[in-house]
Amino acid sequence: MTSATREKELKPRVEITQISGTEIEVNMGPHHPSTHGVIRFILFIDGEIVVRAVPDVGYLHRSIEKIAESMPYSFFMPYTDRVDYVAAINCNLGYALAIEAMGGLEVPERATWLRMIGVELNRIMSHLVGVGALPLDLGAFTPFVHALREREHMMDLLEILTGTRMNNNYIRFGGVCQDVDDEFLKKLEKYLDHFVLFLEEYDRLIGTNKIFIERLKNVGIVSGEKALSYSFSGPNLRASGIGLDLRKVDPYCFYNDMKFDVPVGKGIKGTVGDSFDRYIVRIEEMAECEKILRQILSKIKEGPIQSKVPKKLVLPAGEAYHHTESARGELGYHIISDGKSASPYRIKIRTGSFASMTSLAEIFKGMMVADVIAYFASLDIVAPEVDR
Amino acid sequence: MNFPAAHLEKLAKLVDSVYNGAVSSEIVQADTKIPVLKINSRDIRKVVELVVHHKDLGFTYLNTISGTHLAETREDESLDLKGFEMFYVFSNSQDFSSLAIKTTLPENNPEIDTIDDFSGSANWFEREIFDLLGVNFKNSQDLRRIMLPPDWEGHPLRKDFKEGSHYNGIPTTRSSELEAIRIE
Amino acid sequence: MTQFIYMFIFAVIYLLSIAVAAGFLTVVERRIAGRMQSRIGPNRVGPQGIVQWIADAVKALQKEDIIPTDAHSFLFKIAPYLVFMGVFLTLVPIPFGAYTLMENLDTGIFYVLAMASFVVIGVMMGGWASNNKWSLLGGMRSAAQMISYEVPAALAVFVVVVMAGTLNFQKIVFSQGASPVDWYVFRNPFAFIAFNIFFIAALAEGNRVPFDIPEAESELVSGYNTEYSGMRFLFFFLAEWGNLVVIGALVSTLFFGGWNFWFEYTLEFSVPGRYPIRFEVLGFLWFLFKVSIFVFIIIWIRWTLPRLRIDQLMDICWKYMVPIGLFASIGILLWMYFVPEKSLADTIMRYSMTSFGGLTILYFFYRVFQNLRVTKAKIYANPFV
Amino acid sequence: MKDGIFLCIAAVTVFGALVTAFSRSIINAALGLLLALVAIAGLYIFLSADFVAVSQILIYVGGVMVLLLFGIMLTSGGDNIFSNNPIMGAVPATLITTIFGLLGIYVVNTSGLTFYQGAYRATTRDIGHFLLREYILPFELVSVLIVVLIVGAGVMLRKELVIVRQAPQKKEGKK
Repeated sequence: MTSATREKELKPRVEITQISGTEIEVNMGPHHPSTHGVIRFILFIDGEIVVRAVPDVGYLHRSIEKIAESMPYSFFMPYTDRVDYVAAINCNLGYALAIEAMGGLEVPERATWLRMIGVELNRIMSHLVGVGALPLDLGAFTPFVHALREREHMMDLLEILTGTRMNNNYIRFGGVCQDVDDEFLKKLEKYLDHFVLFLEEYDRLIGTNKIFIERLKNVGIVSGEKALSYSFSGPNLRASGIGLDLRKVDPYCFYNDMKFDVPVGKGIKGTVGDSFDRYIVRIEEMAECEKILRQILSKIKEGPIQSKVPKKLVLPAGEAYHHTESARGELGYHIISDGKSASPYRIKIRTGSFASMTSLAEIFKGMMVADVIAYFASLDIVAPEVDR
Repeated sequence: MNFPAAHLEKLAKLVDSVYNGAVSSEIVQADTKIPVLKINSRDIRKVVELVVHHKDLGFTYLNTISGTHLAETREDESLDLKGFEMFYVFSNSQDFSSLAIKTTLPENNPEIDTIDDFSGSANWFEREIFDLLGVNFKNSQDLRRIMLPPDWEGHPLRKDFKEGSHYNGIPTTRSSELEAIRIE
Repeated sequence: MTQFIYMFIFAVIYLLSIAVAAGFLTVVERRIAGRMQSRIGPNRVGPQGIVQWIADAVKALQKEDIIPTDAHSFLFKIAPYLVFMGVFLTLVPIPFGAYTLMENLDTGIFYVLAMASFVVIGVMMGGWASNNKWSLLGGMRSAAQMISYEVPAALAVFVVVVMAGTLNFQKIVFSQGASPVDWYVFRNPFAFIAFNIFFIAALAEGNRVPFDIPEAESELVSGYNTEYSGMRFLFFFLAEWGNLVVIGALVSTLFFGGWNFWFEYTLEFSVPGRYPIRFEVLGFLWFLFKVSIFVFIIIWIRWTLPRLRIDQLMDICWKYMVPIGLFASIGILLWMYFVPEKSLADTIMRYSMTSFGGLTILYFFYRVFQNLRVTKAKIYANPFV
Repeated sequence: MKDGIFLCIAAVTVFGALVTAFSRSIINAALGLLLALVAIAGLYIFLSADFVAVSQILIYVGGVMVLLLFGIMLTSGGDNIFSNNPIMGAVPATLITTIFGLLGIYVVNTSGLTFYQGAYRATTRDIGHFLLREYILPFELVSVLIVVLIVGAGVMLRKELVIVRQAPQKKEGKK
C-alpha cells in the first residue's frame, strides 16, 4: 500500500459529521446481540458515525469481592470460575497461586503439570470463542459454529480432566482435585494432532477472506503506547506490538522450561494494533498453546497431586499481589489477610477485560457503527469479567 | 517479576534525591513479591509522576488500583490504623517489573488526588474504587459510579456497609433467611 | 366477468404456490446451513423436517401482533404488505415455462425493476414507523442500498436487452437456446461481466449476505423488522425468501436460457395448444433446476461470508460496479455492431467462453475437494473421547 | 366491469391527491401522494400505455417518493410537522388548479387527441422506435440536460460542504 492511500484510510471519519450537526442517541445494549453479555454503550451517532460514546458496565456486577470476605479461602475457589467463565481454570490458577504464595504452600510437580494442561486447554477454548465470535459479529455465522465445535471436543477432554465442562473448579490449594490416567494424555495428543489441522483450516477460511480483512484492517487502531496507557494486557497488548507475556516475563508454574514464542501484532494487513492484528495474535497464540501442551505431555511424570494443606487455612497477616497470564490478559489477585480469620480481609481481582474496556470511549469516537462492533468483538471481552 | 535489588536501591535513592526527604517514603520488600513504596497520601501525584516519567524508572503501565477499608486494628503493625489503604501497582513497560505504591487515607472523608492524567485506564480503576469504597478522587475528569446504579446508597466494600432492605421498591433480602455458612 | 374470476383464481394459486415455495426454502436454507455448520438442522416435523415451515407459520400466526405504543400504527401495519407486494409482483412476468406465467408483459424486465421500488418504500416505512432508532437506521440503510444497486442492476439488464432486442421475458428466453453455448452468459465477455454484476446487485437488492447490512443482526439488532412480530414479521420473512426465488428466476431467465429445453419450438410458442405438454413439464423442471442452483449459491454465500460495512458497500457499487457496468453496456453495443450473430467470431467466442466457464467450475471443484482431503474434520460424535 | 375498475382507480387518484393537498400531517400528505402516483400508473394502463405506467412507478415511486420519504423521515419528528395555516395555501392552490384545468381542457379540445379505445397493444417497440429514430435529437438533448443537472448537483453539494464546515457546529437538536 502506498503511503498516500494508507493515510487516506487512516484519516478519522469525524470531519464529515459536521455536515448535519444533529446527533441521535442510541442505546446499544444492555441486551444487544453483539455486546457479548450485558454491556451497554450509549452511542451518540450522526448518521452512521459515532460522535461520542459512553460505555456503561455493571449489569453483571455480583460483588464477588465482597462475597469473598464472608467465606473461607477455599470456598471462594468456585467463585473465581464465575469471574471469567470462558477461561475458568485460568482464574482458578491465579487465585490458587496467590494463596499458595502467601501461605507458603507446596505444590507437587504432577499437580503443576496438570494445572498447566488445564490452563492451556482453557486458553485455547477461550481464544476459540474469541476468534469465533469475531466473524459472528461481522455477520458470518458459520465460523462461530466451527470454532464452538472444536471447543466442544476440548470440553469433553476437560470433562475427563476436571469432571466438569465449564466452571471447572479444578484447582485446589496445593494441588488439583483429581488425577488423570495415561489414556487421557493419549487422547489429548490425538486431539492436538487434529487441532493443528483445524487451526490452519480455520485461519485459511477466515483470515484470508477479503471481506473479513477489509472489515478489520485499520479499524480500531491501538498503538503500543496507547495500549500501555489503557493498561491493555494479554493478546490485546501483544497485538499492539508489545510482546509482554507474563508467562515469559514473570514465569509461574513451569513456564520457565517451556519453549514457546510470544506472538506479536505486526500489522500484516494494515497498521500495527488494528483489529485484524488482535485476531491473528489469538490464532498464533493458540498454535503456541498447542506447542506448550505437547511439551507438557512429554514431560509429565507420575506423582502425588495434592500436598498437605490444613483444613482451616489461616494465612499469615500481610498482603500479596499476584498476577498470571489469563486468556484475556493480566489476571491479578490482590489479597489481604489479617492473620486471624480464615477468610480473606479483602480480595481485589484485576481482570484483562476491565482494562480493555477503558479504551472504548476514546476509540469509538469517529467510528462507524459497524466498526464499533468489529472493534469491540476483536477485544474479546467477557462481561462477567468486567463487572465481577 | 521480582524487582532486582539494584533497582530497589536506585529507586530509594531517587525518591530521596528528588524530594530531599520531603516525602515520607520508605521502601519495603513486602511479601507481595513486589516492592512497596509507602508514601504520604498528599504526595501521590508527585510520586506517580516520578515513577512514570523518570527516565530510569519508566513505570508507565498501570496494572491496577486497589483499595481496602481497614475497619479494625490488626496484628500486623503496618496495618494498624483505621481508614482506607490505597494500593497502586505500576509496571515497567520494558521488563514488566512491578512496583506498588501504598498510601493511607483517613476513615472519615477519604480523599486523594486523581492520577487519571498519567494513564488512560486510571479513570476506570478510580471509578471502581469510588463506587465500591467511597474514596473521593479530587480533580477527576469523570467520577461516577461504575458498577452500581447511580441512585445506589452506600459503598458495599466498606466493612460497615449495611444493605438497605429495599432498592427502588425491590426487596434486597430473601424472605426465608439462608443460613450463613461458617467453618469453625 | 368470468375472465376476471379466472384471473383472480389463477393469481391466488400463483401466490399460494410461491408462498409455499418461500416457506419450503426456509427449511432448505436451515438444512443447508446445518450441514455447513456440522449440525443437523430442523428434522423433526415431517420426513427430514420438510414441513417445518408449516409449524413455523402456525406458530407465528398464533403470536400476538404487537404494535409499539409510539409507533405510527397505520404505516407500521401496511409496511409488511408493501414489501410482500413488491416482491411478489415481480414474479408476474417471469416465465416458468411456455405457458406457466401470469402475464407475458411486454415491458417485462423493466416492470420487474419498477416493482422493486415498492420494497424500498415498504422497508423505509417499516423502519420509520417502528419508532425505534435501530429500525430507522436499518430502513435508511436499506433504502440507500437498494436505490444505489438498482443502477448497476439496470446496466446489466441493459446488456441483455440489447442482445435480445426486447424487454419481453418470453422473447428473451426464446432468443437464447437450451445448450450452454446459446446462453447469453457465455455469448461474449460483456454479457459475462453483466451476469456477475447483475447477480451481485440482485444480492444487494435482496438484502442478502454479504450485503445484508439493513438487517445486520449484530449491529442493528434486526434492522427494519426489529419491532415486528407474528404475522407481520412473517410477511417480511416470506418476502425475503420469495426474493430468493425471484433472484434465481431472473438470473436464469436473463442469462441462462430460462426454461429452454432441447426441443424444437415454433414461433407461435405462446399460443396454447401448439406445444406438447411434456415439453412444458420438462422445461418447467429444467427451469426449476437452474433456479434452485442459484438459490443454493445464494444460501451458500449467506452462510460463508461476513457482511460489508456501509461505506464499503457504497464504494463497491459506485466505484466498481457502475463503471464496470457502463463499460459492459458500451462494449456490448460495439460487439453487437461489429460481430454479427452466427458469424465465425461469434461462434468461436461462444465456444471458448463456454469452455472457459466449464473449466472454471471444474477447477473450483478440484480446489474444494483437494482442500477437503487435507483438513476434513471427521464427523462423528465424540471423536476424541 | 372495466368501467367499474376505472372508476375505482380514478377515485383512488382523486382521494390521494386530496389527502396530499389537505392533510395536516406531512407524512400523511406524502402517503397520499404515493397513493395518487400509483393510481395514476393504473390510469396509464387503462390508456394502454404500459411502458409509461411502469416508468411512472419506477421514477415516481422508486425515485421521487423514496427521496421525499427520506427527507421527511430523516428530519426530526416527521410526524409532528403540521402546516399551521391551511388557508394560506388555498389561494395559490385554487389558482393553479384552475389554470391547469383550463389548459387541459383547451389542449384536449384543440389538439384533436382522443382516448384510445381499441384493444390493448404493446407500446414498447413503438416508443423505442420513436425515441431512437424520429425524436433522437430531443432525446439526446434531454440526456445532455440530465448530465448538466448531475454535475450541477455535485458542484452545489461541494459548495455546501465547504460552507457548513466553516460555520460553527450547532448543538444537538431536539430529540
